[in-house]
Amino acid sequence: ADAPVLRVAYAGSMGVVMDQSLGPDFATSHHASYEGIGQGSFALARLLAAKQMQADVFVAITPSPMKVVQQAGLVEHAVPVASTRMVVIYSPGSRFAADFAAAARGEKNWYDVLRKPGLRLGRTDPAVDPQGANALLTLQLAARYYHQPELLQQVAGELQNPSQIFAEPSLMSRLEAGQIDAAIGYASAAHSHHLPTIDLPNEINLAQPAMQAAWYAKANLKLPDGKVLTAQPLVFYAAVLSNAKQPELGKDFISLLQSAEGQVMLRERGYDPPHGDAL
Amino acid sequence: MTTGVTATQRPRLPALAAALALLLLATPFAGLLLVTDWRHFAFARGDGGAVAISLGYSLVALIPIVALGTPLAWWLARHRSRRQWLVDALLLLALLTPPLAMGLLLAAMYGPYGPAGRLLERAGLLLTNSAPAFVLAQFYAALPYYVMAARTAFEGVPRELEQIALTLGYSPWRSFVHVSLPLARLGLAAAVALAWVRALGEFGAVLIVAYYPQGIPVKLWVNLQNIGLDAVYPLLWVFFLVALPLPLALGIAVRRRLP
Amino acid sequence: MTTGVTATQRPRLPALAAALALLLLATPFAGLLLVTDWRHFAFARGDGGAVAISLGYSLVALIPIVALGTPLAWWLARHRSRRQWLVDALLLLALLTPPLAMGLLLAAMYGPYGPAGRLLERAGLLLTNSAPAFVLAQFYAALPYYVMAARTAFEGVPRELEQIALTLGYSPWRSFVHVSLPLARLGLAAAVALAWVRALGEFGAVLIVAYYPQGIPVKLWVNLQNIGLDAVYPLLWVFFLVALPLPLALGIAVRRRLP
Amino acid sequence: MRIDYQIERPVTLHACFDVEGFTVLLGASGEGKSLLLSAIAGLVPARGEPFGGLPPQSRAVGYLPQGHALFPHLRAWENVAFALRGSRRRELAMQWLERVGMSALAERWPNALSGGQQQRVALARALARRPHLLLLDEPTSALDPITRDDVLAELIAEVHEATIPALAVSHDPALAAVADRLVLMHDRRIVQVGTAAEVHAQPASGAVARLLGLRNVQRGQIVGTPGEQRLLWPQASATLPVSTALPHGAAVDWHIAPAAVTVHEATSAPAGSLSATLELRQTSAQGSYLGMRCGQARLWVELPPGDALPAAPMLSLPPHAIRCWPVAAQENPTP
Amino acid sequence: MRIDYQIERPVTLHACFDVEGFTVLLGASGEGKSLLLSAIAGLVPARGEPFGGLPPQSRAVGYLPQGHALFPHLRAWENVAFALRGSRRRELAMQWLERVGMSALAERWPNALSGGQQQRVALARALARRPHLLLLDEPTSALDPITRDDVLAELIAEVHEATIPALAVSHDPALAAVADRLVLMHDRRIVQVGTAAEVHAQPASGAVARLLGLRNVQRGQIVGTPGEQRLLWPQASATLPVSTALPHGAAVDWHIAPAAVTVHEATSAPAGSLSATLELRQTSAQGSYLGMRCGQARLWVELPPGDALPAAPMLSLPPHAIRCWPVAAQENPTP
Ligand SMILES: Nc1ncnc2c1ncn2[C@@H]1O[C@H](COP(=O)(O)OP(=O)(O)OP(=O)(O)O)[C@@H](O)[C@H]1O
Ligand SMILES: Nc1ncnc2c1ncn2[C@@H]1O[C@H](COP(=O)(O)OP(=O)(O)OP(=O)(O)O)[C@@H](O)[C@H]1O
Ligand SMILES: [Mg+2]
Ligand SMILES: [Mg+2]
Repeated sequence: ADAPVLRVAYAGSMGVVMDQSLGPDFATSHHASYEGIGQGSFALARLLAAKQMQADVFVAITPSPMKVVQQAGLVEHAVPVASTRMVVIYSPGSRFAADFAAAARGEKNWYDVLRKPGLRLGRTDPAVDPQGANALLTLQLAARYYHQPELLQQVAGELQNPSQIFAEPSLMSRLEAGQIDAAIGYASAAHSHHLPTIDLPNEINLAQPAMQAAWYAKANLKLPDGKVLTAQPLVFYAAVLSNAKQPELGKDFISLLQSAEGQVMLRERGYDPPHGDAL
Repeated sequence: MTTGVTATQRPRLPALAAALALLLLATPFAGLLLVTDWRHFAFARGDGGAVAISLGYSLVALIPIVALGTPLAWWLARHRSRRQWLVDALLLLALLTPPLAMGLLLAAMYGPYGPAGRLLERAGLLLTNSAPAFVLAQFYAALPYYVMAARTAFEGVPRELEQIALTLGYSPWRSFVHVSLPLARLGLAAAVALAWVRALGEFGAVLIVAYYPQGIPVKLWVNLQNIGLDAVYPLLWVFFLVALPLPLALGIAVRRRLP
Repeated sequence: MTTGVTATQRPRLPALAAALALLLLATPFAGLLLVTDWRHFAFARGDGGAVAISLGYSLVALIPIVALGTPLAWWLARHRSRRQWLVDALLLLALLTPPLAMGLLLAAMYGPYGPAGRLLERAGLLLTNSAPAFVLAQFYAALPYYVMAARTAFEGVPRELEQIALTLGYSPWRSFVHVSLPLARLGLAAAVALAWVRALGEFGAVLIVAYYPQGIPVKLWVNLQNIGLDAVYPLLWVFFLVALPLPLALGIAVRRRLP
Repeated sequence: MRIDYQIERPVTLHACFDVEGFTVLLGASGEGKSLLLSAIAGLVPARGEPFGGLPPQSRAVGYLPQGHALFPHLRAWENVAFALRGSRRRELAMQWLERVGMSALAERWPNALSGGQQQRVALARALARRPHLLLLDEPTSALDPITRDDVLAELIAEVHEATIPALAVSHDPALAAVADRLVLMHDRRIVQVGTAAEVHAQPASGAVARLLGLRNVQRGQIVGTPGEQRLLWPQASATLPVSTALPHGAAVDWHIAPAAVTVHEATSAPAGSLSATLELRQTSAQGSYLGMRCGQARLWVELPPGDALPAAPMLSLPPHAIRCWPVAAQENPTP
Repeated sequence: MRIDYQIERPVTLHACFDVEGFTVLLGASGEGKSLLLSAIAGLVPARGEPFGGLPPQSRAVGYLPQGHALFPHLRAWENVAFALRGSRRRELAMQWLERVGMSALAERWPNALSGGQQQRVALARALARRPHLLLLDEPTSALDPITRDDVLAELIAEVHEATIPALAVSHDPALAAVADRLVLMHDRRIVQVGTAAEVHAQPASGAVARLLGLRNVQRGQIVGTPGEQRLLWPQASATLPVSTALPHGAAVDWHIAPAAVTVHEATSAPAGSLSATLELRQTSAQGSYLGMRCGQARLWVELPPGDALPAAPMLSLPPHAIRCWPVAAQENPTP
């Protein structure tokens, strides 16, 4: 208990890699104890900004949550540490599993499967969860990419279609339990939950900052409440918080994330290498 | 009736403890007073809808809770059988299950591919992200509390009075309505108040089972992520404002009518 | 004592309703039986620690809950004052606040930047992600339930018997211990059971105030996020297994000793 | 109406007798009287007639339980009106309260009534139902003599006018005195039934005599054969001349009326008189009794009006005034 | 011990009298007797001596409330031992239970006891504390005559041996008869105090006479001046010769003992006799009373032993046997 405690607030989907690989590894090498707090990136950002929560390191997906913390003056500098991409995740127990498997092998169009009548698609709330916003943007880009102008509307319905939107834990557990057939989400999350996926082309998977201007910037949607969704590369950024209790350990932890050793662990857990610049 | 005399001799320590308990209870709400930004008090889009949904569906949920919970509480209070501990355990299980886990279990049973959900869906009742799903989660969140409290209330009714009502020609049912219910009314009012606040305040199970329609607890969570704490506190105030009158009035009404 | 005779005449509808209530209560747990993967029943890393933390700290939390809640419940049951509705309202507020919001308020007051938190921190008591913070969240989650239930229990104790104890030379305190407490024991046992399950099962407030030390509800959440449902169900079973005995034994013991 | 009930729990009890008009059941404390009433009302499992097997709500009884058991959430008149229906409920209830002298307090809650007032409301409630059988558990135990007599007059008028048989449990001699019929219970059995006059004229046993409130019921033993019998009175270490048909050695309960004992000055006392000392004096509306100590025993004596107690009193008990009942071997006082 | 209590709520009541030995308080139902006892025990706000201003737990009283109020969670002996401390608790409690004849049921829960058994346990509990003042609210109301006499004997022995003054509220003539002192309450005041013999010899008013259980207390009015006074008895539409010192027109309560009324055959009745019809007959341990109807009124008559009632009875009321009390204008029966 005398060991210094490093607290890492991280985007909830990173639980496995943080709590089972990086955290324990860091704890042993630095004779510190590690405490990871995994919740939605925006929830964490708001709580940190309001000083309702205290942590040393914040790891978030997409730049927006990090900007919330930056505006609160808690972060000066955030570095990219990993990235992921949008994929179609499906439930192996779904009655459409065979169709999805075929699509994964390239024998069918994934968007045709998603359009099958009776298929239950899940996604998270685009208003509060970047993953949900990105699901819509992916569909929008796909519509353009595959020349299927009605695709977004056909697959997702309304932008905040009540029958598709679930809270993040609900979405993943329903997929696992076979309560919904498919979702559009992060490859890393699917990897943690051992769910089969269908890879999407780079043009629509939001993984490549290089394609930001050329492709991703073409996607934008306006939610009924006026909020505008724009595509942001799916990069995980990490930063030491200015009110950290253990700033040194925090820096070391970010170094670990960036190190070759850390990158190996991230890759093993289904993450892609970081892209793009620091914030 | 306070016996004036004893009041002066009341031991200090318990009074202090009670005062401390009150103080501690009040602290978070004093905090809320402080942290609310009264000058920029404003509501987020959809807050009004959340209030309506929470109040409306909680009232709806109270109906099956009271209708099914009361007979069960009565039965538990009046019958002692060998296997009663099983029912006790079931009640406690339901009380114990963390809301999140309850939500997962409800999704597993009543979800579209769940054993109960499939049947109900064929009957046209979709128990995911729908009004019935919302009520279902509230029902499960509040029922065990209601049953526990109502059972204690019924256990306090002297059996002799119920029997006297029978000897006066009342059927067990009328005796229940005219004797047991009024005599248990203090505890039953508390039970209804408890069910009401549980149903209204339920977050975990509702989050899993019915992200939509969005009641106040889920809306608080959405506001937090979407806008930040400034959008949480105003909604919380409104929540208190609209949720309190019913149980408060219930308690006052029932206590006033005490002979 | 059932009067044999009436049993046969019991009206159908209420019995059906009670049975339906039981059935509905049992459904999610039947579901749990079905969805648990018994062949690959395994625990996640840290599950054992979560069990120990939940049980240990819940027991600790029970101490202030009972110590402060009992006098308050007693006072509420025995004194009627004009301003009592304020206390009622405060209790209801505490019951009503969604756990998540309660967590936010607690963080606002007792967090490192909160008014109470700053003072306490200077006194060396850190109320964020610490054992005291965990107990604090449980205390707030369970206290109002305990007070509500204990108050109803005390309201059921005939004042006359307390007064008789006084005339027999008992001080109000001893009369409380030897008459009021034993006579209210059914309701108090229910109140303690309620407090126990509330404290153990609390998720929302704990999630904000004390993600660490990690008790079972938060661990369920972490398991769900990190591993998935397969890691949730085994922990839930263990949770039930370790959490049930106390309230169950309490209820049975208290009922058995009924004359 | 014939009552025939057999109870197994919590105590075994069998009672079979007729209820006619106002019938009073006498029995010692703990004998099972209340148990019997609640069994007839259907509140305790039992076999018997009338109402055998019916649930309580189908038994047309008016039951006044020993503890009154008023409904605390209903006002006095609402308690009385509980079993009444229709628009005249209140009016009828007020009439009943009037008859028991409680109409002025009709709006009170039960907890604002005195013990006797509660008892009267409970009685009115039992009567208001116009039952086929009234079961009254000590209906006047909390009432002073005046109120009791008023209430009793109304009760008996109702019983006779409406010809509702009433079974009342009581220890009150005033109630027993107005009964059409007395039923005596001892050792969990009915031991005697009859009008008050019959039972007082011929109590069936010493236990009955005691239950009737007779003073001077004592234990003794018959010595000698008829003709030259004497009664051994161990408590007073004395023997008295008697004449009975009982055999030698029979254990008996015996009784002599206080007025039948004659008091003599020591000098002029007849042979066989017992010496006694004055222990206490009791004065009541019925006259004055002297409690005289004879050895270990107390004998009550009623002096003729105007007579004074001599300085050294000797008591003589005329043999013809002594009544003896054999005591059955298994007969024990109930706990 | 002097009792002087002033109560304001729920009813106004002032009582001032001495308690000596076994004192019995008589009063009509609802008079305020229970209220007075609980005020002395400190359970109702009141001013007065002794114990004035002390909290209930500091008042060394042994209080038996009207409803027994046993602790349902304690066995019979535990109830008795409630106020006892030390290792001999159980032993002492058992001794007390023995004295009230309840030792065999010491292990029972209160709800498994009959009414009278509960009453005896509650009495033992009040006594066991060895208080400085016993407050007994109808201590024998649920007891049959035998049990009552046994319990009373123990109670009085204890009161006298330990010299604990006891104040008992009762309607029971048997209790009043053994009292060292009677206190009579009427219209929320103490109206007479004295030994049983004194009070019976000279009841202070018609209300007292009624409380004592005297039969034939009637309302009337004095007509004419002393010397040639007559008593107007409106209920019987009759006037009777009397001799009192009361002025013409005075409203009175009057009384005649049932044994003092003489019965005549119509043919041989003295002038001024009242014609009457037999309404009912009461038989009790104290003898047989005839309830005779005279107009609207009922007059109780006790025939000399052996006499039979004539076919057309005429009643004569000897003037010297009639006792009259003036009725105060404001005097009303309490509700
Ligand atoms: N639950 C029980 N277990 C054992 N014995 C019981 C129980 N309940 C009652 N009894 C016994 O049954 C007997 C009859 O009780 P009951 O109340 O009928 O007496 P009672 O004749 O009405 O006496 P009282 O005149 O004192 O009211 C009593 O001796 C009592 O102790
Ligand atoms: N809360 C109250 N409000 C108004 N009047 C009350 C209240 N409580 C008691 N009383 C009245 O006070 C009077 C005295 O009551 P108390 O119980 O002392 O009578 P009591 O003399 O013991 O009569 P009983 O012989 O019938 O037991 C009664 O007339 C009763 O109606
Ligand atoms: Mg009885
Ligand atoms: Mg009284």
